[in-house]
Amino acid sequence: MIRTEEMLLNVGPQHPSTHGVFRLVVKVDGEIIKEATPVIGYLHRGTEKLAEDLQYTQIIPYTDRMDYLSAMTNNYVICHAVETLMDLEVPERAEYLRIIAMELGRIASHLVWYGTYLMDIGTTSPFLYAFREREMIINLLNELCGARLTFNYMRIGGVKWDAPEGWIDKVREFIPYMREQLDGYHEFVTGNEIFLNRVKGVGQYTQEEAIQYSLSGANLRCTGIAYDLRKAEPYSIYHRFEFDIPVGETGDAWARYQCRMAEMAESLKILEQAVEQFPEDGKIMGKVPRIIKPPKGEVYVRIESPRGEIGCYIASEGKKTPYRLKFRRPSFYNLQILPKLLEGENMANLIAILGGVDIVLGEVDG
Amino acid sequence: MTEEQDHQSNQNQEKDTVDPKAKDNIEEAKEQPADNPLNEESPEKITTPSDQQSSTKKERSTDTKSEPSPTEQSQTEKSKSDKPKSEHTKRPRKKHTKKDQPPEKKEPSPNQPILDHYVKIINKNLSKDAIDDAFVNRSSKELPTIVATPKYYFSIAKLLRDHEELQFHFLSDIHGIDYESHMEIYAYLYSMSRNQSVALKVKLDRENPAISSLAPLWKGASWPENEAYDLLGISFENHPDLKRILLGEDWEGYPLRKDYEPYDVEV
Amino acid sequence: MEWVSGLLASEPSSSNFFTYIFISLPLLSVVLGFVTYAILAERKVLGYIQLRYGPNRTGGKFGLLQTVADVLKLLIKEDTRPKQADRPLFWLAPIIAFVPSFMVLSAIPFTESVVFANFGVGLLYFIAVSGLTTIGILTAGWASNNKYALMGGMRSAAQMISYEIPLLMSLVGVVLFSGSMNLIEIVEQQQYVPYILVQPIGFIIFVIAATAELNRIPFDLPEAESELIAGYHVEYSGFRFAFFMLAEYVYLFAMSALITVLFLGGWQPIPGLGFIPDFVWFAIKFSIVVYMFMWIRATWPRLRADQLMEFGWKILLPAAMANIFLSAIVKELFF
Amino acid sequence: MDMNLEAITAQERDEMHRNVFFITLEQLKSWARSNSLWPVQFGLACCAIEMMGVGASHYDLDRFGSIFRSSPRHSDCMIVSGTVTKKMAPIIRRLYDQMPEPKWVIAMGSCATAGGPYFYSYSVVKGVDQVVPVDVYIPGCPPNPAALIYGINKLQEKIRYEAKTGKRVTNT
Repeated sequence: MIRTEEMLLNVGPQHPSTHGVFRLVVKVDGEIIKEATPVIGYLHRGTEKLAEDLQYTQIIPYTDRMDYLSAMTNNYVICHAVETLMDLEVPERAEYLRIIAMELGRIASHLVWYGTYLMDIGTTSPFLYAFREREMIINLLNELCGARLTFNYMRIGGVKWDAPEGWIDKVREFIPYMREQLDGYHEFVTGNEIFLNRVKGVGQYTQEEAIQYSLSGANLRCTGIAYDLRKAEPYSIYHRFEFDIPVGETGDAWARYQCRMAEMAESLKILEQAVEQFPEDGKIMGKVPRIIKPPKGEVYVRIESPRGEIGCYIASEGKKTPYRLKFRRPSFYNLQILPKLLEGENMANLIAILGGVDIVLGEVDG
Repeated sequence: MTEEQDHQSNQNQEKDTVDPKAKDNIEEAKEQPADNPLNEESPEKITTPSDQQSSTKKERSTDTKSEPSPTEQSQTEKSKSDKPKSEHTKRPRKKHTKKDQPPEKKEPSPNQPILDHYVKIINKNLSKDAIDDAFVNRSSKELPTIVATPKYYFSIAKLLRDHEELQFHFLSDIHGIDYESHMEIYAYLYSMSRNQSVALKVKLDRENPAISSLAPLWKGASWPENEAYDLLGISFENHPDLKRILLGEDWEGYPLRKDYEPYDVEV
Repeated sequence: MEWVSGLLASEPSSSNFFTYIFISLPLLSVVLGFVTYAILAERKVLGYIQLRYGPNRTGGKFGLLQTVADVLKLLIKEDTRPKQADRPLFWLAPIIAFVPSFMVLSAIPFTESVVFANFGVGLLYFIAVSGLTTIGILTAGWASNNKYALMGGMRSAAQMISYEIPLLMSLVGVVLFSGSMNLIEIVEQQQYVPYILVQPIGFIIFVIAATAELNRIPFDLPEAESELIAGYHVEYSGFRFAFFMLAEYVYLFAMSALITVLFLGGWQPIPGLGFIPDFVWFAIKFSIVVYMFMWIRATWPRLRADQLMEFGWKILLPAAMANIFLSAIVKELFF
Repeated sequence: MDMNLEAITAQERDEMHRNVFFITLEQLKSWARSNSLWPVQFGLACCAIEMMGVGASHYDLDRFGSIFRSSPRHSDCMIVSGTVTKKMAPIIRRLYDQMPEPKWVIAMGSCATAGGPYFYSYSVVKGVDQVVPVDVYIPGCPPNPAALIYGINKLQEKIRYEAKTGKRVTNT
């Protein structure tokens, strides 16, 4: 009779596969996980408290640093919340610029996910390929707003900068190139037998569980629920674009992989249409008062970020600063299902599952 | 102060008056079955991009932002940024909507009947005094908002989730707010099958904030409630694992409370 | 090689002790030179596959002194030892892992004349001695008193045991055909046809099992950077870590040399190109094998532990056994 | 050979006290150390993404001989890339302690340098230099990958300079 002993294993906060400062306390029996307890808060920076002392425009840069992989979406959610509260109208050109920027950001974010996920699974090259394309997107966005990662591009009622000359053409050229590279990714990874073995049937959950745990984004869609806020509650001008919501069937890591890869293709579709419809000229800032003072009231808006449903709640007292600002951070909600998924899995699957959730710690900890 | 700001502050005052009135107009609203999105607003309709003008949206586009005359100010309260715009320029759209529906004065929110329906169901299934207040939050995309009494908060949430006419299966957000006079829990529920949202609020005593947890209903509520416990000090009863999730157990004070003083202000 | 045998038979004395050292120095320097440049080459090859340059600052355009700097740095780095570690074992583990890697080199014939020990059972010796390294790795994992290291060590032990068997069995075919376990004789048998053509299945099984033995992607579970941080050597710093690193690359050298000898015909030239010296032939074939290992590393994901076991026992082992029967039948019928 | 020993300054004397041979050895050591500066793969926040970008093909940190190692035991320098919170600070200290000597720290980005935009936050440490000694500060929020490469080059320069002259590079 072999006597086995359970041991506690600390995965993180410094661990190559936790994508930041996430810690998992895992009780393992050999390599089998008996129990996993996530510990977060290592990057809790108190954005919400800070925002209570800041004017609305000043909060926008802080949102960049929350989900730093898709900063454009975060910019948008707070602008959208204030615009909803103040009942502002955004000029058409600004909306198109926002959409193009957000969709570029979505692709960039998924590219980082793709790269790091494959790195977790054990192959390093896709990471570098993905970052090559990401670098191009970053260059595009850099040209648009002068920053590589924390854009601070959107303003309440519009955007800060107009597209520089020839920028739209550059985006137009980028779309077919990216399509080609996406095919390359599929060729390189998707058919690989080892990869399929690593992700198929790993971290599986049902539709009911996904809803029960408030999952959103690809984590929800991988179970077959076609729920995308761009379609369900069209915000901005998303209703003008033809695109599909990629859904998985099995609800495992493989379905999540497929969903995200397909989402990149869909984003390219949106980009293509947005670039075609892009208005020749027009204003990029709506009629916005010099000092932004939303009326008293509260507002909750939600939009679709690459990681899921990002929401923004503002309680305003009619002052220059919000009374209470709260973000619904999709990674924070998505991560909750982790202990359930990890139970009974082995160590290697831990990485495959954790990576598949696609978390950004800045967002989890707020 | 610019003119626009004055304009907004007017709106503020107006808002407070509109909601009770809207409540009084229940009967009136019910007489317009075409306006009732319960019957008309199927998810398919919303999701098809060509059909941007579903009934509620049409109503909302009867705005007067571009022609602000004092008499029509009350209607400028409607949310605008989410409103679908037609592919053409602004002008034809305005004509179109004007033709369709002449602007009414102090027209109740299109979501008012929905809210009344919810209130009716809750009152029928629970007690008459389960709901503290119910109004349509017009600044937040016409969101029906229910303020529950602490006693019935959990059962209302359960009803909202389980009732076949409600089916709010998806918990989008739950968080706490510290109004210096009281605390508040704000939960945002969404029904995927009906494409409807509702906000559920509950007011708590600030000195000893405690409320039953929603985690037994939605497992996804577990961490956000922990967060509220951590940052605001609201304790949740029946929570499976209540802990200071972000700051750690040895942290003193609740940072998101308005009277929080960090012990190392000057570092 | 007569005089080597004579030397071995002679009485031990200080003079022949130095002779041993002198004749082994060239080999040692060749191996160390290889290891130095294999690491660099790996970084360069990975770089080119991944659309980047790799080291190009230290030591000229090609970063020729990069590994020298790395090793020198590791040698002068502080040697940390965890407080709770098992002290003697912690010290011993790198040595146990390192020494066998050099011992196996003695059995490999590089050309017809450059061979250090012409065993009758060279093949068996190679496999047997290389198995010892696992003990070093397991010891390292245990002695570090680190959970990740322990897991890495356990994985390594399980993996080595599982893949040693198909590794050996895939060689039985070669032995059947050549009728010898002497590596020189095996090469000489391949004068006209290298065994890769005669034993294709055996070759594939051997390469897979060898990759597993070398702990390289897709079988790098004992290290598994993204899972176990650095696996069994997670607690080792400085030159002890360098030892593990060196052992790994010396094994790469040895295993590639063995594959060259067993399946690619060693120093035997392609018919008609016999004017090229035999060591060049060996080097060319050897480099191709090493490159193949690097190529695999750049492109494949890692297997999971249970899949690894399944693959070893359920696929590789039956395939290797089938290969033996097939080889026996072919040998009986056609040769 | 006639040497005017009285005329030399204290600084020169100090220089002479250090043996010529050892200076060369020190320089050799510093050459090795500076050319193989392995940072520990450890990302905190937004800057970590730019740090990943440095490792990727466009910027390719491998050119300078720096490869990311996951274990602090194998690494020589720590790039603190992002906001250091009060909960995280003890862990950074522990990581630093786990690294074998000689070791260096690069504070990447304004958060790690001084708290950055989160200076007024209740849970953020105002600069990682309150926890571990920092050698190179890189400004930016987040710094461009090229800036990080510049910072690493500066650190290499510093290592060589210290070995050559025997002086410590400090900001005091």
